Amino acid sequence: MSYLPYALAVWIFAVGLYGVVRSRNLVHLVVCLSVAQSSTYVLLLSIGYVNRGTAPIFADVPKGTRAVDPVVQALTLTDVVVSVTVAALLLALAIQAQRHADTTDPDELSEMHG
Amino acid sequence: MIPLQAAIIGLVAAGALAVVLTRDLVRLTMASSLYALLLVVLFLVFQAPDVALSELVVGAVGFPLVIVVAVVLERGK
Amino acid sequence: MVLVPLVVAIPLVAAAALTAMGQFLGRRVDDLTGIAAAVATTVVSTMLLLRSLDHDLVYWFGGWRPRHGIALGIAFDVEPLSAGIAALAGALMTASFVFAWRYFDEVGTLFHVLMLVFLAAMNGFALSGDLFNMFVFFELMSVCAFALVGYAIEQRAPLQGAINFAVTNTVGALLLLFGIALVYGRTGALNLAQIGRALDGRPPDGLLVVAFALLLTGFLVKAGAVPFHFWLSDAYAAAPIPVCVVLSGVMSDLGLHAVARIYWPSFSGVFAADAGSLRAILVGSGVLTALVGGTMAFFQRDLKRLLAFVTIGHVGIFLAGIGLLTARALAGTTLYVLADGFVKGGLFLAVGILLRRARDGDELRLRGQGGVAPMAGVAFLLGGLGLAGLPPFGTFPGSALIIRSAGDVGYGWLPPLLAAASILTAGTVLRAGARIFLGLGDTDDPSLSHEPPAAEEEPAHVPGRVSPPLLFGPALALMVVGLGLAFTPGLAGRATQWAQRFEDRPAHTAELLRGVAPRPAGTPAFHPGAAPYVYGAISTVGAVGFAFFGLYRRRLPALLRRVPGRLTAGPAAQLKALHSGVVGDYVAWLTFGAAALGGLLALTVR
Amino acid sequence: MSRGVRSGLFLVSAAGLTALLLWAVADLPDFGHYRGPYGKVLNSVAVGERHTTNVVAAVVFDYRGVDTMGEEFILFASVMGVALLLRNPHRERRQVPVRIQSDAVRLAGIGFAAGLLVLGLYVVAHGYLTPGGGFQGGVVLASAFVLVYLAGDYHAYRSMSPTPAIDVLGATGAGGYTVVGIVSLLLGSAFLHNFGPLGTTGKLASGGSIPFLNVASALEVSAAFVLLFSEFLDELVVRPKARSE
Repeated sequence: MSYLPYALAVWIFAVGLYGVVRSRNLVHLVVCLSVAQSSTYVLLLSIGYVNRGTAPIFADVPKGTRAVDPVVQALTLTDVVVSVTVAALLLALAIQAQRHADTTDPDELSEMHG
Repeated sequence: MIPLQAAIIGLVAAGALAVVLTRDLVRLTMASSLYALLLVVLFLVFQAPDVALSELVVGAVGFPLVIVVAVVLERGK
Repeated sequence: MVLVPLVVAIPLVAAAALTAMGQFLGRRVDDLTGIAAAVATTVVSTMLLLRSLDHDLVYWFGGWRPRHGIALGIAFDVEPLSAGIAALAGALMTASFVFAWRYFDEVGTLFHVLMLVFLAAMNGFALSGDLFNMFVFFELMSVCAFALVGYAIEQRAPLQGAINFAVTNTVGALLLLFGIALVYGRTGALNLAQIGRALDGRPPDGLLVVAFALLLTGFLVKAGAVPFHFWLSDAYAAAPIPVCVVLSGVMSDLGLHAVARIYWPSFSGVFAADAGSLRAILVGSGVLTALVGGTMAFFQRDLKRLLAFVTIGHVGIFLAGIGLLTARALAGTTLYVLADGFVKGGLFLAVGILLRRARDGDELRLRGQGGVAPMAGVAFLLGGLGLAGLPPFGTFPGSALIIRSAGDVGYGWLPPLLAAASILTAGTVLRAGARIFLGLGDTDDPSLSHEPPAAEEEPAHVPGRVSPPLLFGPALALMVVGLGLAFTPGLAGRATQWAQRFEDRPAHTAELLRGVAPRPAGTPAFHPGAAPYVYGAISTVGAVGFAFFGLYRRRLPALLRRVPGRLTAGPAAQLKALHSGVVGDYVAWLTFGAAALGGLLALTVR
Repeated sequence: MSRGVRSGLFLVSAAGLTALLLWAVADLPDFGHYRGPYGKVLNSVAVGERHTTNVVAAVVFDYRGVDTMGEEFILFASVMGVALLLRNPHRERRQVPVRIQSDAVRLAGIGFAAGLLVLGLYVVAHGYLTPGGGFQGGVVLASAFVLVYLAGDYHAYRSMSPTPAIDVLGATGAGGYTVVGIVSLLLGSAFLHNFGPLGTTGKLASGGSIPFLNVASALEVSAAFVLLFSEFLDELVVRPKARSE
């Protein structure tokens, strides 16, 4: 049972990547990519979790209370921002693909090859 | 591991699959915002309120953003 | 010491100031700010290089020095090899800004702002001593580069290039972060030296093997090693020339440098017993990358795509060099990277000159048209010879160190293969130069890949011609620096000394976590001996020969032409077909590469 | 590659990669039994050293403040990148119809926007005491602007968020973060070294220079999201659909 959260991270990663590879629409691809990225949030936060620990916020708790790891949370915060920015850039590209290449299917965007 | 954690883990796992398998853009936006909400709950259960709040605001903002783009693209067809 | 944060802070503040005030100031302020900030950053990086000759400059941001060996904050770890690469980034950025004078008026300050942030990201990535901080700068590089590649958004090629670049590199970053999380879960540390100390004393297990494979995958995606390289040729072929200079000249190499940056302080202890198999894997994929890149370059007629594959070919050479896992080879690779970065930058600028003067970037259509810009022809010739490693210029000291190091570890078969790879890349560049500037060769060659669309590189509204010094100066300056770098006295020996310091894990850990200065080391003298000269001569002569083969292949006697032609046609067509331009394929290959790398490591590491 | 071949290659590789990942995570400490030193040390020292009750905020803005500077610029660069990619060189504009909403909708929208504004400011201000901070609050602030668009009309939204002014705000935020770091340098300490009085733990005016960084990132984040929205809404409202090539 103690393995379950880690397995969840691997599952999300695999599922998201499957979506990216099979996608026929850039918007769908971007959403799948952010799903895959959410696997790292889950992994980081499960690593830092401590049984019966509180959040690392010591506003109203007695000193010395057991708390979960604050570092993984800081890392995850950065990761969330990264995910949003990449999604925004890719959506901008998707809009331009529709406008200038008349398609949002990534399989049809191959101008250069070989 | 407590039952609450196991339950939300199961829901997130199912949510991820549902998002990836959804092809219709309008449903995709719904599925992905539902998935974001599930993640928010998971993060709260994992004692990460800062991250949960982040995911919440991003989900609330990302949702309309995706809709806007999806509408633009659909209209272009 | 106070200089260390400036390599990141100067370009960032300049970018922010340009965004805030650029719209209220006169024209040309963006160009001038860009050049000034890039020059200042280059000067600072060079000063850091000179100040770190004897010991690392360890800079703890926020003043958070480690307590009881536990790093609380983030450190930049400046040593000469990394500072040298940072200086290369600054110098290439300066050349790009000069070349791009009035080039991007259409987009206001956006181009300059993104380039400056990109420069800060490369510097931070090169110098950071913290695993997650490297990830942050990795992503910062990515975000800037995605947008810059897509600059000419109204054409299909930049769309494809930017999308493929963004998706594959994001998946790579994802694997990288997965690996970082695994390492953090094991060690509870993000500082590279502290990770190394925490891993000491226990044999590697599944977690470490997979984590290391994931970190490698992430960095090799950025570098463009086979089979993670597919995005690179699409992106570099579509990016504007000033962006290509930086991407090809330094960003790819930063990915490889990062492999050395994490291996030596963090993993060289725990994998010490497995160094042999790790070496075989890294050198093997390096050789594969070098040959694939060189072969694909040969089949291109679009000059930018040709140079993109040249970049991949040289990434392979560097991966093999770093993969030898010796101080000598690391020193050699870094020197090679520096000289090669200048030379490739100069070559891209030469193509840019052609795009501006002849308004075309296609080798066959440009046949004999080089008269509009003879100086670009000079750059092509020098660049081709530089890539070939003509002794004693440019890349020669670096390749000499790699060749000798290969012999030291019993990889005597490596130098001929690396020479073959540089014959392919340098010969192809010389072929293109001879066809364009001397009008040699056939007017058509059906085996080359499809015809690129007519160039729209130059914004139509740029009034008149740019003054020649601005146009030719950057290309020639880069060539001269790249080729002349080799004449720094005692460079090979000094670099070997720095690399030894880089690889001395116990001393490095003590220096980082406890502030113990390393013992001063003598500079080993390096005498290349005869072998490197022989290889240098072979690859130069071979490159010239290969260039003529490329030009006049179809006039060879039928016997010489038909049989090899038939034998190679099938595999060549298949190799070309793999570069399909479809992002789904690329991600599938990326997955394959990650699994293969992890599987190979799992099978060979005990 | 055909899609079939691609799927085959991917499925085989992904099966291998998944197996490797499952093998790797099995060697992690059992869930809930993490003992890593970094977070533990910070949990025990951060409140005393930084007078902030939210240790995550102390990590984000102080111990690992450089990461956050990078993060601010990731956001900054992506906004610039989106502006570059969605730029409109041919100045295609079409008349934007003035959308007439009922007064009740408008009133409700403006009421909500005001509420969001207050909420956003609160989340920003208390970030180093309770969950929240510059990023989360910044996004909430930006969404208050978007609500004006949803409830009112495009012109009102654009007049409230003129791009040049928002550009200046965003650049001030991102640049300001770096400038705080440089101020530390000028004071003779390390880049981003916390300066200023630490104040009383649990009070708003605590944490030394953390509040400055917090406000700087709130500025940058809210400006970034307003700009992102403007860029994408421009696509929706102002631009015609496909250009005739």
